[in-house]
Amino acid sequence: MATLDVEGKSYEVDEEGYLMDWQEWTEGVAGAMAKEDGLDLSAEHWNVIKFLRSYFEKYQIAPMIKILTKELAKEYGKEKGNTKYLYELYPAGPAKQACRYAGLPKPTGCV
Amino acid sequence: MATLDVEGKSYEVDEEGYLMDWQEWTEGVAGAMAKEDGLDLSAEHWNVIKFLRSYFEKYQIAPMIKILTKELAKEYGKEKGNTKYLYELYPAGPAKQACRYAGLPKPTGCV
Amino acid sequence: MGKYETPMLDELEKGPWPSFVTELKKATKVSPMADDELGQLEKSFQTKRGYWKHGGIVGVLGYGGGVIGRYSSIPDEFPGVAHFHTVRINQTSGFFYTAEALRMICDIWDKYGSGLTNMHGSTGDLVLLGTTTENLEAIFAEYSSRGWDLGSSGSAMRTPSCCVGMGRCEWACIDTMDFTYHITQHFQDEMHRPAYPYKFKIKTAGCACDCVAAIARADLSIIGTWKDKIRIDQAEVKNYADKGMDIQGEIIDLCPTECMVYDGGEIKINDVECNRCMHCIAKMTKALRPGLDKGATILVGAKAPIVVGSLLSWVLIPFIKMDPPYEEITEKIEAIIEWWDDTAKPRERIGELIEVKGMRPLLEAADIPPVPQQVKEPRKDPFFFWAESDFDK
Amino acid sequence: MGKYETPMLDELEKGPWPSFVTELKKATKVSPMADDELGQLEKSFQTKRGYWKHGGIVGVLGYGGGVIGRYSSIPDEFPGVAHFHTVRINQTSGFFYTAEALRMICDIWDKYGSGLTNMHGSTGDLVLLGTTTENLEAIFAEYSSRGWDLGSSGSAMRTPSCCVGMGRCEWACIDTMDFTYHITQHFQDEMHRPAYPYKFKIKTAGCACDCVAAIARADLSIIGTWKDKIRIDQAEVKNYADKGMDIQGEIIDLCPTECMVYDGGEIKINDVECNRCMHCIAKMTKALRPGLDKGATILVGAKAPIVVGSLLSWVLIPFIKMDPPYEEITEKIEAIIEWWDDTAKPRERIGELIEVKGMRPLLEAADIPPVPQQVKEPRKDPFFFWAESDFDK
Amino acid sequence: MALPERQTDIGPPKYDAYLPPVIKENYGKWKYHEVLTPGTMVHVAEGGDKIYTVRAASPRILSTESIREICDLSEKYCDGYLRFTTRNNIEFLVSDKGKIDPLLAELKERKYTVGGIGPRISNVIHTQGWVHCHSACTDASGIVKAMMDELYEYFTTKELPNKVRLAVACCVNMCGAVHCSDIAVVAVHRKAPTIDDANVGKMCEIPTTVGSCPTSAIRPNPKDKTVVINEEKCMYCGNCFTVCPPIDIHRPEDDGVAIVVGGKISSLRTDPKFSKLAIPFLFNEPPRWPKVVDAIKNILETYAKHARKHERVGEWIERIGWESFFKLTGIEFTYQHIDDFTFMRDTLRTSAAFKF
Amino acid sequence: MALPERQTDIGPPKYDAYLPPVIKENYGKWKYHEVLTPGTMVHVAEGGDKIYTVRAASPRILSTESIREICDLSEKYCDGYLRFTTRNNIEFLVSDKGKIDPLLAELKERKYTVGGIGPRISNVIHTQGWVHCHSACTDASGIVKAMMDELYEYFTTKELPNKVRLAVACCVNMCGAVHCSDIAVVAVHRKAPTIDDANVGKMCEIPTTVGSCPTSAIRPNPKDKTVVINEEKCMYCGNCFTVCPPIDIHRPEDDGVAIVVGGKISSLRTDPKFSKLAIPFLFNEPPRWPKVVDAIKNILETYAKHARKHERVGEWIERIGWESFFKLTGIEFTYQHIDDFTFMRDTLRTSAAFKF
Ligand code: SRM
Ligand code: SRM
Ligand code: SRM
Ligand code: SRM
Ligand code: SF4
Ligand code: SF4
Ligand code: SF4
Ligand code: SF4
Ligand code: SF4
Ligand code: SF4
Ligand code: SF4
Ligand code: SF4
Repeated sequence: MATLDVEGKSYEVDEEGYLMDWQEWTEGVAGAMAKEDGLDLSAEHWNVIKFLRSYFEKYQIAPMIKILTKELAKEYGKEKGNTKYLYELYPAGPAKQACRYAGLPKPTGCV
Repeated sequence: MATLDVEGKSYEVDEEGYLMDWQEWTEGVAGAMAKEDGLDLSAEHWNVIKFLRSYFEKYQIAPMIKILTKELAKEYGKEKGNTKYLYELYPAGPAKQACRYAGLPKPTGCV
Repeated sequence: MGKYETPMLDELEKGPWPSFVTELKKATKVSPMADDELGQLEKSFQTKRGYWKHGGIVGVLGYGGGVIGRYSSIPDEFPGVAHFHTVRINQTSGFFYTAEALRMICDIWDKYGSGLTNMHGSTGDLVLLGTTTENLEAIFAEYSSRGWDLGSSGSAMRTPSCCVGMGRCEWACIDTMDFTYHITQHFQDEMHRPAYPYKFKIKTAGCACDCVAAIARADLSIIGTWKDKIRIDQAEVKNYADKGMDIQGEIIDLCPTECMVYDGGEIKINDVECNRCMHCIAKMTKALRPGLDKGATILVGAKAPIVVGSLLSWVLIPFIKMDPPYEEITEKIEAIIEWWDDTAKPRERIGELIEVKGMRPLLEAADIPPVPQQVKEPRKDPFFFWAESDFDK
Repeated sequence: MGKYETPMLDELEKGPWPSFVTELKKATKVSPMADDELGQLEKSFQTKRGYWKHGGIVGVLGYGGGVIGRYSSIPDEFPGVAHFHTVRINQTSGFFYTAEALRMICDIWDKYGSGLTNMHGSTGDLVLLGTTTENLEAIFAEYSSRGWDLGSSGSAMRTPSCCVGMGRCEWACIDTMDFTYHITQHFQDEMHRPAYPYKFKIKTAGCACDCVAAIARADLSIIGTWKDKIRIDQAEVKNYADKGMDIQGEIIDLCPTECMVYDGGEIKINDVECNRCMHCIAKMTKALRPGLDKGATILVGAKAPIVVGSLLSWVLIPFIKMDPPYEEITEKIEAIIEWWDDTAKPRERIGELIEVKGMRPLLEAADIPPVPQQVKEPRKDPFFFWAESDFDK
Repeated sequence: MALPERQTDIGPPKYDAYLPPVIKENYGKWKYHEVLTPGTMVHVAEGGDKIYTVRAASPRILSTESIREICDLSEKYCDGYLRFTTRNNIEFLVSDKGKIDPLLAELKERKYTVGGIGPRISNVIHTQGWVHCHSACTDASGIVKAMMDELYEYFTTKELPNKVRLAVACCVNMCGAVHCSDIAVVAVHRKAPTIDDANVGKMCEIPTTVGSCPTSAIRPNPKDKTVVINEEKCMYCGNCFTVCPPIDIHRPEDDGVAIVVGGKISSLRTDPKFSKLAIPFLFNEPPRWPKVVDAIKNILETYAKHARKHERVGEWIERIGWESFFKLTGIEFTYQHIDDFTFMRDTLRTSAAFKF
Repeated sequence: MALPERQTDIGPPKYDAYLPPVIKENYGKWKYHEVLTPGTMVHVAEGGDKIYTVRAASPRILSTESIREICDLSEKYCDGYLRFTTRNNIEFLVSDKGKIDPLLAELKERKYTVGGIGPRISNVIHTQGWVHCHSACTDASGIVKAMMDELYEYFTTKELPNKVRLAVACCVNMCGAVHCSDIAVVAVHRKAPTIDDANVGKMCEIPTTVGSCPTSAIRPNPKDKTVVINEEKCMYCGNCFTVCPPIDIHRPEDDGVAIVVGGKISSLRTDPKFSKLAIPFLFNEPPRWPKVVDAIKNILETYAKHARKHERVGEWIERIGWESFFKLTGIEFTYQHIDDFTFMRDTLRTSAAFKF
């Protein structure tokens, strides 16, 4: 099993780098994952991660992309409420990057 | 609106003598209703009334007859677990007499 | 003029079709209740709504059903229908009567009731329309002492009913009237002392014409049929042709299984392919007759639309013999009802229960094997259950 | 012999039908991945189970789909398929290729992948079967720079697909290939960046033969048809007869609407009654042709059985013109998808959503009037909704 | 006055006491029948015995006076034997051929309506209506009378392609065979019920009320000891009203009837069929419901004109397609026609083949 | 090595670049076609131009080596033009009539299987199976190969009453057209899944998992942060397994395939139809699934023997009735055949007319 080491602690991740236990997540985990991808997490990145995290904690499911974009539009302005913006922030896509950084379970099925 | 007077208190009843509010029921109500019908309430009568009452309070519905008879069989012996026994106790029938004495809402529909 | 002015109802005395208003008016000669019924009905016509309260719980001692309590919601205006209960008298099998019996029924009814009846109710009962609570015991004593019993109501076995069958029909494959008499007697307790989860109806038709609407209106529908060959009288076939019947167009082409041929002279039927739909027999009654190895198909589940939409009955037993003393069929019916009675929630008809549980538990409970005749077509989705017992095979 | 012994698979190289095992073996010459694929598959055959993990999330930058991540669950045993992702290349409309294009596709694939393909996937994509995560960006750059893009996966617009249509079929009532190209281009963003509640598929067939299974396999099914009369070439009718065709039995009798007559010489069609099923045209292609006022029927909702059983698409718009630049149809499709996108729960296909909500909200959202063509038959139960707006009428 | 002694659980009298001798003798031995006129037929036994039937319409609501009159007639012409049919007609069972014409003559004189046999309209199955049921949202007897006055000749004389079975139900409980009738009327509401909150908690079984709703539109409100109806989800079936008196569904200004068509009970040629919605709503217009009567007549006559011999209404419609039915009858197709209930999946069209 | 510059959202190349000139010129102007042999046909344009098609089977899994060979052939005989069909066959598009025979000869030499046009079996729609899918409960390519070896002549030569469309799906997700195929195989499980409780709470969306179950057999167990399956209600669809990796549905010793029949997609003559269950279960028997192959052959040949010309499998069965289908094929009818799911109401028989 692969691991991700963050601040001395080691986290189990799967072959694609998703946390094996979403409950173990810390902000440091997100940072470490981003670093591996060579991405600097800006405040805008964190907005997405935090929304994903809080939505998941509340509903135990990842939000549909349209819920995420609606939320972004509402909170940060209309120009940020679209997938284009999301892919600018997370070029590998919200599922592959944002959800992973947020420690959410790996999306299944529907490929 | 018709009324039933029991121990100085007056209870609203419908044209068939059912309590208009099942919550107002007291044992006295049952006694008074039985008296009107010329029926002496024995311990066996009370067994039925009390089961109806407790079932209703628990589930807010009257039990199906088969549940009532099963209960009687369980508690008081197999020979009492049938409709014959019920009609012996309550010649006008469980719906018309026992449920009424127990203060349950008048059974609706299905006639 | 009666007690009330009834201009709208009077309008319905006009026209050629027999008028129920005239009947109501006739009854006013018997009972003032009929006056108030007329008056209240006129008011309904004027205001476009009924004035009856929810059904009441009235009845006779020792019975839990058979009487429908009915109270006017405006008794001050129409005191004569303050109480207006109906009494369900169990009709005879096939609705056969003698003048003498009917007169007796009328006499008693005039004495205690409104003088109005329904000949008959939809379930089959002879319905006496409108009396008061205090008359019920007397009515029951009068009728029962003369050999007539109450029908049914409530969560009970309902009054069984049937087509005229062998009484006056050449197609009857089973003795609908006798069986209905038998099953009515068999279920007396279940009819009169409601103890089921909900109502249960049995209707019996002698053949697939289903002249008693069993398949649409009974929880248990019994429909007569045969297993062997349609009997053909070729001489009569010729007669029909001679009289100008277009046998090819009217019979052969309409046979749903295409199992008939007509060569201009004789009709031939490939009986293995025949689904016994009755079309050819019904339209050539002199030439074609049901076979001789007779019995019935048993179907279950029909009901009206509440709660999840109407149901027609579903085939349960494709063929069963129906000869007196009706042992096997009675046992099967008991097993079917027992399963329902043990399993259903309150107010759940057997058709609804089957929709929830599937056919299998009922088939197993009543010891009926699964056969293709039970379905129009097999399931479509690839989702199906397995029981441990299936693996042993 | 390859890297692994594969006695069971070898068995499947025997027999006349082309063998996929032979293909797997051929690919071992290109890539060692194919060896391990063979080895793992042999193990599956031996143990009767697969050895793949749940789908992964891999892809190319800027896209959310187009690649299916796949990992062996026993990578130690078969390291060559530890990663074995598939790449979906958007096929051409109608699956037309030149040798040159295909060779280019093969060359790149040999460089980065297993040398195995599916020509094609069920949705329509040209599927490249088996590569590793690190090769994905390169693969994408190679193909896209040569004018080929990825197809789709995930909760997105899926790669649209169509029958050969006007490319090589005399019955095409619409230009399936051109429209599919148009709609694929139109939905590029929605294809590549999944943002829908679930997948959405569009398939387009030129006529009711539905050679692309649109009605069974697409959320939005477009099927070409015509509004006017079937064109008849009576001389060719005669030719068919002369060649011995049983026109009455094979054509007239099988016409579902009984709208054809054949008098031994000419065929006459009562086109108002014709339901345009295509049978007569398909079986007498020289004599009968679709009419000239052409367009399409739009249906929605087909899907596979999960969760509540399979669905076939339901008629939404009986007839719509389908001429370039396809404005009206594109607007309608957008409105339909918008309603679904706004209303559906996660993992809810449009057919499932309609089952929950009824047709009305979709019809209203897409401004489509209710018409009898949308139903096989009207509702059976007497339970139906009224909107305030209905009362104004 | 002393009452006679009651008996219980004796069931109905055995039928054989009421059978005319010729029926008793030939019970189960009938060979064929012939329809002689629209109101008379003869059944012939294997051995040649015959029983003649004369059928007369009944309004089903019969006064004892009328029953006595029928008894008199049956004594005069049928040795006192008679029966009723499953559609509530009166059948005089005549053993003596010579008595048929005199019976018919007297029936005519007394204004009885003779007919209903063979390929035509027979009596209308119907229910209580405002005459006796609290649930009624129309009057069944009233509509029946109005429509049969208009369709009279289809009972007494005119022939149709096959039997046409009519029914009227005064609410969706459908105490008739409306759900499988050739043409039928069913009364419907169009607004959600109102709730007398104060009484629900006192008089109703709340779980039963919640469970009664086909669309799960009702949820309990335990705080106020009542229930709440989500009006969006309610389709006005009235089942909650049936089980809980403080819930009222009657709204005379919004109530009316729907017309359904194409049902069938017999298995001849085609399977029994449910009726399907033709007209979702027409207002109650007592005493003669002219729009309802017109609508039924229109459907009936369109059928009579276009159907083939032996085709029932539903068979005709299935042959031509519902698209054509709406076109030929001129009935408007509305959102209400599209099923969104239990049969939705199977009634939406899944085919590219249909008529424009 | 530097990569070329990537482009995004360009979509596929436009089709017209890949059309043979004769098609480009006659695009949308085809007049009729003729099937020349089971593997060749000609399409004739209004103006008389012709395009010949030679169809060859493909195992769908193609190596690049084979694709190159096909390319070579197409260059040699078709100016480099070719296409694939929606059922994954290869179509050589021959503009020059004279090249057909040489092409056929070379195809024969190279052991290509030519056929599939007209009233016969064409290629089998199928899915990934053990080759690539985690969900597979059988191997699709394996079954296809085994059955087509046996049914080979129905592709290359023999005629059937009409087209017979076969399909194989390796799980109930049914990534093929199994649900509307004349005869098809779908892999099914027969035991409820097992749950790795420790991981459910860590790796799954619990509400999604609960919601994934068609029969509501799954409920959350919040205490242990996992879910519980009511085995009584589970019908082994595997949807929970799809959405939640710690749930496992694979049980090689209990898994196998079902055979469904009578589906149809075209609207010709009769509406498109779903496939219905013929055989609920046969064990996986790789590499040749002999029982599955036999069962399919039996159904196919029973159809070939009894159906009328132009009748599809489903049309034939509907004409004779399912009772007869089971009788003629000798297939056992079991509890599993009786629908207890969404179509139950409409598929149970509501008629007294059926065959014994
Ligand atoms: C009298 C009769 C109609 C008639 O005019 O003939 C009738 C009258 C009533 N029916 Fe009925 N039903 C009558 C035959 C039927 C039939 C037809 C049949 O039995 O063949 C049906 C349809 C078949 C079926 O059983 O589904 C029928 C389906 C209902 C229903 C719906 C039951 C269901 O499961 O959907 C109800 C509602 C209920 O039970 O609460 C109902 C309830 C009622 C009530 C009791 C209304 C109520 O909710 O309290 C009606 C009392 C009317 C009154 O005050 O007189 N009635 N009812 C019929 C009985 C007469 C008789 O005994 O012969
Ligand atoms: C590759 C392909 C099968 C093939 O061998 O051709 C395929 C393969 C998978 N399908 Fe599919 N589906 C493929 C066409 C289909 C089709 C047919 C179609 O599109 O015409 C269907 C039925 C139609 C439909 O959409 O309903 C189909 C219905 C499903 C479903 C069920 C969806 C549903 O709503 O019921 C799933 C389950 C899911 O989405 O979680 C599914 C899921 C899958 C997954 C992703 C399995 C999973 O749960 O992760 C499979 C990946 C296999 C792999 O590892 O390669 N696949 N899938 C097809 C796509 C190739 C392509 O892009 O051309
Ligand atoms: C008297 C009665 C039975 C009874 O026990 O009371 C009866 C009697 C006969 N029916 Fe019936 N049917 C009777 C109700 C029914 C019903 C039930 C109903 O209407 O609710 C049906 C089912 C209706 C349906 O399918 O919707 C019914 C469907 C038939 C059929 C089938 C017609 C068809 O083609 O679908 C036949 C055969 C025929 O008419 O050719 C038939 C034939 C007959 C025959 C000819 C049987 C015979 O040989 O004696 C009888 C005289 C026919 C006639 O009236 O034209 N009877 N018949 C019922 C008379 C009702 C009435 O007053 O009109
Ligand atoms: C090439 C292809 C379209 C494509 O874009 O690739 C195609 C081409 C033709 N189809 Fe098709 N059909 C093709 C898949 C289909 C499908 C889809 C499928 O099988 O998944 C169907 C629907 C099948 C179904 O109903 O289940 C299909 C149902 C038909 C029919 C309707 C047959 C019927 O009577 O139901 C016809 C008409 C006929 O055969 O008389 C037809 C007729 C034709 C014609 C004759 C049309 C024409 O005039 O060119 C073409 C040659 C027929 C042949 O192969 O016998 N084509 N055809 C597909 C070849 C698949 C293959 O490799 O075999
Ligand atoms: S159901 Fe059959 S047996 Fe009974 S009366 Fe009708 S036709 Fe005769
Ligand atoms: S009973 Fe029906 S199926 Fe049988 S031969 Fe007569 S018409 Fe045909
Ligand atoms: S669907 Fe129609 S237009 Fe398209 S290829 Fe098939 S037959 Fe031709
Ligand atoms: S297209 Fe179909 S319905 Fe129309 S004439 Fe031809 S066969 Fe008949
Ligand atoms: S249909 Fe409704 S209103 Fe009419 S009698 Fe039956 S329950 Fe009463
Ligand atoms: S009327 Fe019917 S649908 Fe409306 S709330 Fe009451 S039970 Fe529900
Ligand atoms: S049918 Fe099932 S196992 Fe086969 S490819 Fe599709 S999802 Fe995978
Ligand atoms: S396998 Fe299917 S039915 Fe069984 S628990 Fe999982 S989702 Fe539910």
